[in-house]
Amino acid sequence: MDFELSEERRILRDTAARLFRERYPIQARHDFAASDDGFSRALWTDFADLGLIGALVPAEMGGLGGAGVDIMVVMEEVGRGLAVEPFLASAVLGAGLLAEAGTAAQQAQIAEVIAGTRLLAFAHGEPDSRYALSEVRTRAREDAGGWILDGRKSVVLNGDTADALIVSARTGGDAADPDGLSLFLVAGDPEGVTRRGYGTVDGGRAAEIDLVGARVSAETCLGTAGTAYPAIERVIGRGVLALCAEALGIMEVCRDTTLDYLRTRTQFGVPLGKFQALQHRMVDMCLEIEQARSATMLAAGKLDAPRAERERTLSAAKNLIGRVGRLVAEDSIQLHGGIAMTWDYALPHYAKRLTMIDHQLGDADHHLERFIAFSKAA
Amino acid sequence: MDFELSEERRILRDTAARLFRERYPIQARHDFAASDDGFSRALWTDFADLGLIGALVPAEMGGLGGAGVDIMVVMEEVGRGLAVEPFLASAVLGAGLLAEAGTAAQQAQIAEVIAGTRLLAFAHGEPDSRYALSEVRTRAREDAGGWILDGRKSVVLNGDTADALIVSARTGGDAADPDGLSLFLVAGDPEGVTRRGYGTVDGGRAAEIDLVGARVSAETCLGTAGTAYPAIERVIGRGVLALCAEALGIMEVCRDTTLDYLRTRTQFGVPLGKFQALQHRMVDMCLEIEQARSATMLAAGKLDAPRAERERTLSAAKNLIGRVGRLVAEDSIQLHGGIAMTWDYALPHYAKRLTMIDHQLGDADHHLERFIAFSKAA
Amino acid sequence: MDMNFSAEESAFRESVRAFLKEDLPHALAAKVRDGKRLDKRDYLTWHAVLNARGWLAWHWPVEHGGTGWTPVQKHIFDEECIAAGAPRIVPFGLNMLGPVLIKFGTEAQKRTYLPRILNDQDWWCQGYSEPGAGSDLASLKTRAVRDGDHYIVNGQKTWTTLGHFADKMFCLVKTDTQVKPQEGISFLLIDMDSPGITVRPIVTLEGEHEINEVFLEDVRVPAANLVGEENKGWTYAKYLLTHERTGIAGVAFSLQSLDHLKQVARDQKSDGRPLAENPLFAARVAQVEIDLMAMATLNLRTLCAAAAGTAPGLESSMLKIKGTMIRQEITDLLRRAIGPYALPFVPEAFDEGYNEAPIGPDYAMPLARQYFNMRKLSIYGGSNEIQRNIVAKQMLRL
Amino acid sequence: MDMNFSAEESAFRESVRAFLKEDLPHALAAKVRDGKRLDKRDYLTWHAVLNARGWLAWHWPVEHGGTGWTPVQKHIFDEECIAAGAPRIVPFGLNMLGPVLIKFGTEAQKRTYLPRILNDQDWWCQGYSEPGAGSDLASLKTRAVRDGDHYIVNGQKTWTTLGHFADKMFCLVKTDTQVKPQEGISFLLIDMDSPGITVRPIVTLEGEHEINEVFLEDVRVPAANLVGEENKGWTYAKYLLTHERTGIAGVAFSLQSLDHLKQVARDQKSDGRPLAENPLFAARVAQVEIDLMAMATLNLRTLCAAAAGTAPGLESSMLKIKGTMIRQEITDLLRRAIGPYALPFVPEAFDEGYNEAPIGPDYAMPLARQYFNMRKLSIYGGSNEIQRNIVAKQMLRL
Repeated sequence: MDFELSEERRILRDTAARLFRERYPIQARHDFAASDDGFSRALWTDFADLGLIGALVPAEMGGLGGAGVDIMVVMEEVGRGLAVEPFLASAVLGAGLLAEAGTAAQQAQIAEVIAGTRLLAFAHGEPDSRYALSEVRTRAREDAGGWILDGRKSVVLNGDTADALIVSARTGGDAADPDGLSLFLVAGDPEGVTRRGYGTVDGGRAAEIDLVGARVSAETCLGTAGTAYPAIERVIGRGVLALCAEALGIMEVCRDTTLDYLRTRTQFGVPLGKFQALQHRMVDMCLEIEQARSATMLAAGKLDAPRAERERTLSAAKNLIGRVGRLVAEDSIQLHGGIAMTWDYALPHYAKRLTMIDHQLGDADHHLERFIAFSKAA
Repeated sequence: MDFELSEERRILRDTAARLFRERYPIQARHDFAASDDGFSRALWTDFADLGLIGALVPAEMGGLGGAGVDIMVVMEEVGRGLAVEPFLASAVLGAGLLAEAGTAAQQAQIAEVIAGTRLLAFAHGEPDSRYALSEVRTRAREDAGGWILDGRKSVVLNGDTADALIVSARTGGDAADPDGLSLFLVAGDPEGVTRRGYGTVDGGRAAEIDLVGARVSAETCLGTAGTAYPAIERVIGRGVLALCAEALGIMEVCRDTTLDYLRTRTQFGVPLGKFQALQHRMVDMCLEIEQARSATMLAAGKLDAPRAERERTLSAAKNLIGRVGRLVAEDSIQLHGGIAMTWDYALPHYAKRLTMIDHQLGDADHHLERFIAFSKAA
Repeated sequence: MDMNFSAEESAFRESVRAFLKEDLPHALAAKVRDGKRLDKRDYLTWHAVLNARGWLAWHWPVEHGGTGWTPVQKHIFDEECIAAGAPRIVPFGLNMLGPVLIKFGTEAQKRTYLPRILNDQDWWCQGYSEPGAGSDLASLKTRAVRDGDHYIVNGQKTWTTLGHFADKMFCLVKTDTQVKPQEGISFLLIDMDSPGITVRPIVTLEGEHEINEVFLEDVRVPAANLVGEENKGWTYAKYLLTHERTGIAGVAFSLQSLDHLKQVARDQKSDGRPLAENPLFAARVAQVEIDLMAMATLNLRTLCAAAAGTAPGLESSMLKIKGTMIRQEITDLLRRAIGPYALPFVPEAFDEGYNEAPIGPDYAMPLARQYFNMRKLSIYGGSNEIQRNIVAKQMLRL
Repeated sequence: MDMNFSAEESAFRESVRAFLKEDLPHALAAKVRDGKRLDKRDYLTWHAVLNARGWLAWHWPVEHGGTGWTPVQKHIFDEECIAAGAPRIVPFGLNMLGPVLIKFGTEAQKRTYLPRILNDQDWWCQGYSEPGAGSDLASLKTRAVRDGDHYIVNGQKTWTTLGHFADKMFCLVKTDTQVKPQEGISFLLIDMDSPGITVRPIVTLEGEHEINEVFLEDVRVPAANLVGEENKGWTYAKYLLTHERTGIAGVAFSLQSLDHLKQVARDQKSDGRPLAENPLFAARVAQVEIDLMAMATLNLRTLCAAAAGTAPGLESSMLKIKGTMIRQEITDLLRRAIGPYALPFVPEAFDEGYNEAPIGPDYAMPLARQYFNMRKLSIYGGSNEIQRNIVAKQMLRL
C-alpha cells in the first residue's frame, strides 16, 4: 500500500495545474461557457498537446495512462480550474467506449479524440431512465444490412458539439434488461437525428436528441450487438471516478476560498474566523473533504478489481462525494453570506458545478442503493 | 384552534408537578427502582388519590379524563419526575384495553386500576415481532369451554408485578394478520404461565412470559374473539402519545440541566456557555424540543380523529420524538462532558430513559414507515 | 387546548378560497406556479385585487385600513394564497415600513404614506445592508449630515431587493459618528428619484436580477422625512425586525413546495417505478413532512402566544432558523427528484411568452434555480447564525 | 499510488492470523466477544502472550523491545487482533508512558521501568484529569512541593481508567503556581501504594466500575521520579497526546462492530423479514460502512504520512473526531437493531460464570450498555470540541 504519486504523475498534475492557473481565470471560463460551443476549442487543443486528454485513455489504446490514478490526477485539476471542456464526455466516456467495445476500425478514432480534433458524446440517458444504466428504451432494428434507431436521449453531455454520438439502443430484451444493449457510433447527423442543444446550470452544455427512424450502417455498431452492457458499466465507472475527482478539486477550492474569507472578512470588529461556531463548521467541512478524498483514492485503486468490488467501491465514493458535496456547497455559501449569492463572485459557480455532479451518473441515493446491492454480491 | 390548557388541567399539572418535586428526588427514584417491585407502591396509591391515574382513563369508563391533553399533561410530569411507576403499563395500556375491548364485568376492574389497587400489564410483544402490532404467534385454542394459550411474550413492561396480564393471542389468521387476534385477561398465573422478571436499562422493570398449555376460562376473553386488533391499535396509540409526552418532560429536564451547567461551569476561565459552538448546539436542541412538543400536541389533539389521520399524526410524533430524543440525550451528555457519564449525576438517567422510549411501541424508523403507509391511506 | 380549526376559522378559510377562485387572475397564478419571472405589473395587479377586498394590509390595525385578523386567520389566509398560486405581497411598504410609521411616524407621515402604500402609489425598498456590514447591521457607514432643513446623505446600500422597481427607500443612516455603533443611527425616508441616487443591479448566482446596490452621493433629503427621533433609528429598525410576521417560518411556502414535491415524485420514475415509492426518497420526504407538520403547529402556537401578549423575540428567531431549514430541505429534495433534468439552464424559458417546449418535464426547469436561490433564506433577514446568537444570549443570560 | 496490500503485507497479515489462532486463548476471546467484564488477569494473560512473541510494544523502537513495524503493519495487526476477539492492550504503560520515557526519561528510568512495563510487573494509570479541569487540562490544581529529595504531593485526580488495578501512576502536578497555567507543570511517577493515596470508584452511567478518583494527601514521591525537567511537564504531556497512535480513529474497533452489526441485522426480524433487508436500516448501515471505508483509508494515509515525517497534529485531531463519530454511530445502530431487547438490564450477566439463559438473543444484552458507554469516546482524550478548536486554530491561523 502506497499513497504517494509517482514522479510522472506529479509532473502531469503540475502541468495541468499551471495551465489552469495561467489560462483559465474565472472570467475566461465564463466567456468559454457563453460561447457557441460552450468551451474553448483553442484550449482543448492545448490540453491535448500537453497530454491531459491522453492521460485519461489507456495506454494500450493509444492513450498515455488511463489508470484510476491518472483519471484522478487530471480530473482534480479540471475541477480546480472549473473547466468546461469535454474531458468527461469525449475523453473518459467517448474514447473509453471505443476502447472497451469498438472494432479496430472504430478504435482508430481514439487517436483523434486524444489529439483533440474529434469530439465524442455518449447518448445514453433517456427521459425516464434517471440513473439506471440498463434502462434503455431506444430501439435499434436491423434493416437492409444496417440499423434503424428510434428513441429519445436526454441531457447528453456536450451532445450539441460532438462530431459523433455513441448511442445506446436496445436490440433485444426488455426495458431494464442488461442483456440486449448495443452501441452505435453515429457521426454527421443522419436523417432522423435531431439535436437540441442548451446550456446547463453549471456552465456546461448538453443536448436532447431525437432519433426517428434514423438509418445507420452496420459498421456503426460497436462490437457485437446485444452485448454492450459490461462495457457501458465499466466506462460509466471510469466516468464516476472522473466526477469524484473533479468534485474533489472543486471542494478544495471551496474550502480554501472560505478559509480565506473567514480569515480576512471582519464582522463585529473581528475576523469571521474568530467565531467558534463557524470554526467548528469549517473543521467538519475539512474533515469530510479528507474523507471524500480517501474514498476517491480507494475507488481509483480498485478500478481494475473484480466487478463487485470495483462497482461497490465506486458507488461508495460517489455516494460520499454526493453527501460531502452538498455539505461543502451549502456551507461554503452560508459561511460567506451574501457575497456568495452573487454571479460576480467565483465561489457560487464552483458550488453549482459541485451540486450538478450529484446529478450526473447517479446521485448519492442511487449509489447508496447500488452499494448495498453490490455488497451482497461481494 | 387554541393552545392553552384549561384551568382544570393546569391544576392537574401543578398537582403532579408538586408531588414529584416534593416526593421524588433522584435518590428516592433509584431506591424505588432497586426495590423488589421496581417502584413505590406507597406513591402509586398517592398518585391514585390525587387523580393522576384516573386522568389517563376516559371518564365514561370511570376515569377522570382520558383525552389526549390529559395524557399529555400527566405523562410530561411523569417524565420530569423520571417516575418508575406503571403509568403506561397499568393505566394507559391495561385500563385502556379493558375500556376499549372488555366486557362489562371486566371493565368493572378499571375502578381498581384507577384506585391503584390492581396492576395490569399488556403482554403483547414477542421475540420476533419487534414493533409490528399484528405480528402475534402466540396461539389460543378453544378447549372444553375455555382457552389454552401457547407462546412467548417478551419485554412485557411491569409484567413481573402485574396482578393480571392482558395477553394477546391468535385465534385465527396467519402470523402478521390483523384479523384473528384476541385478548385474554389472565390473573393469578395459572399453570403453564411462567414469568421471568428483570430490570431495564432505564430503571424500569419488565418480564419474559412463557405460556405453555396455559388453560384460562372463557370469561377471560376480552370482547369477541378474533376482533381485538382495532382496540389494540387504539390503545397502543394512546401509549405512543403517553411516551411522547413522557419524553417531552424528560427532554425539558435535560435542556434545563444542560443550560444550568453551561451557565455555571467554567473552563479556560469563562463559563462554558460563552463558547459559541456550544451555544449554537444548545439553540438547536431547544428548537428541536419545541418542534417535538408541537408534534406531540398535534397528536394529542388528533387522538379521536378518523383512523388514518390519527395514526399518521401519532407516528409523526413518535418519529420526531425518537429523532429529537437521540439528539437531546447525546448532546446533553456531550455538552456536560465527563460528569454526565457518571451514575451519581441525575442527567444520564434521564438520557437513558429517553433513549429507551425509542425502543418502546416503535422506534423512529418504524414510525417513519408507518407514517408513509398511513399518509397514503389518508 | 384544541388542535382543530373552529367552525368560524373553517368558514373564514372557505371565504378566502372563494375570493381566490374568483379574484386571483388565472394567468398570474399560472406564472407563479410555472416559476416564471414576475414583473412589477404582476405585483401591482395582485396588490390592487387584495386592496379592493380590504385584505392587503393584514397586519395593520383596522383604523389604518388593516384587517384585525387573529393569528390563525392570518395563517389561513397566507396558506390559501400561496396554495392558490398568488404572488407574495411585496413586504417593504406593507409589512415593514407600515408598522413602523404606525407606531413611530408623525401624523403627517401617516396621512401621507399609509394610503399611498395601500394604493401602491409608492413602491418602497429597504436601505439597511451595506457592503462590509453583512450581519453586523449596526456597523453601517452611510452618513447623513444636517444642512438646514435637509440631510445630505452619502454612502452605499446593498442587497436591495426589487430596488429597481422602487419609488422610495426607507433607510438607516449614521447621523452621529461619535457614539457607539448602535447609537447615532437615524431612520430616513428617501425618494429614489432624488439627484445623486444610482441603482445598479446585482446578478445572483442563478443568473437573475432581483437585488441591487444603491449608491447615494450628496442626496438631499428633507428633514421632515426623518421617522421618530434623530439618532434613535436603531430602535425602529429593531422593532421592524422583531415585529410579528406571520410568514417568518415560511410555513405556507413549505406546504405548497412539499405538495409540489410529492407530485413530482409521483411523476418521476426510478427503476421503472414512481420515485415516490422508492423507500429512501419516500423516507426523506416523510421526514421533512413530519418536521413541517410540527413547524406549522409551532408557528401557530407562537403567533397565538404573541397575540396574547408574549413578546416573540426568541421564538421568532427559532421559527426563522427551523423554518428556513425546512424550506431549504424541500428545495433540495425537489432538485434531487428530477435527476439529470436538474441540469438544463435556459433563462429565457422564465420569460413571459416563451413558447418552446420545456426540456424534460414541464415542472423541471425552475427547480435547480430555486434550490440555489433559496440558499438566501438562511443568510438574509439576520443569518441563521445571528439568530442562534440572539437565542443563546437570551437563554443563557451570560 | 497503490491501494492494495503488497505481498509482504498480506504475508504479514497471515502470520498475525496464524499467531492469533494459535496463541490467543479461546476462553478469553469468547469473553471479549460476549461482552463479559474483563478482570486484571485477563489483560495480563494477553500481554504475556504478546510479549512472548515480541509483539507487545509495537510502537517502541526495536532497541527497547519494539517491533519496528510500518504503519500499515501496525494497522493490520490491530485489525486482526480486534477481529479475533483479543482484548485491547492496556495503553497506559505501553502506548503512553513508554514513548515518553524513551524520549525524555533518564537512563535509569528507562532501565528500571521499560522492562517492567514489558513484563507487566507494573500496571500504570494516568493522572492527568482533575475535577473542575475537564478539557482545560492546563488548569490543574494538584501541587507538588519539593522537600529535600522528595516531592510532597497534594490534590485529586479523576477519570482514572482502571486505576483500581494500578501499581503506579504517571501524573501531572503543579510545581510552580506563580507562572502561566501551562508552565510550572511537572511529570511525576508515583507509587500507588504510597501512604496518602486513596482510590475511589466512579460508577459510570451504565452501572460499571472502570474509572476512579485518586486522592493524594501529603504523598511523598522521590525526586528521582521526576521525568525530564521540573516545570516542563506540559511538553511531555503534549508529546504523549500527539504521539502517533494507530488506534486513535478506532478503525479496527469499528470494522469489528460493523461486522457484528451486520450479523445482528441478518438475525433480527422486521415485519417477518431480516432487518438487514429493511431499506431504511440497510441504508443507515451502508452509509456508515461507506464512511468507515473512507476512514480506514484516511487513517492509513495519515499513518503513512506521519511515518514519512509529516507531523500528525492536525490529522490526528481529525481522525479522532470522525473516528469517534463513526464508532458511536455503529453502536447506535446496534442498539436500534435489537428493538425492544435493548431494554433488559442484568449486570450480573456480564460476570464470568453467569449461566442463566440470556434474555432475548444472546448478542442483545451488552448492546444498550455499550451504546451508553461509548458516549465517552467523544468526551475523553480531548473532547471532540477541543479537537475542533485545535484544528481550527491551525487552519485559520488567526
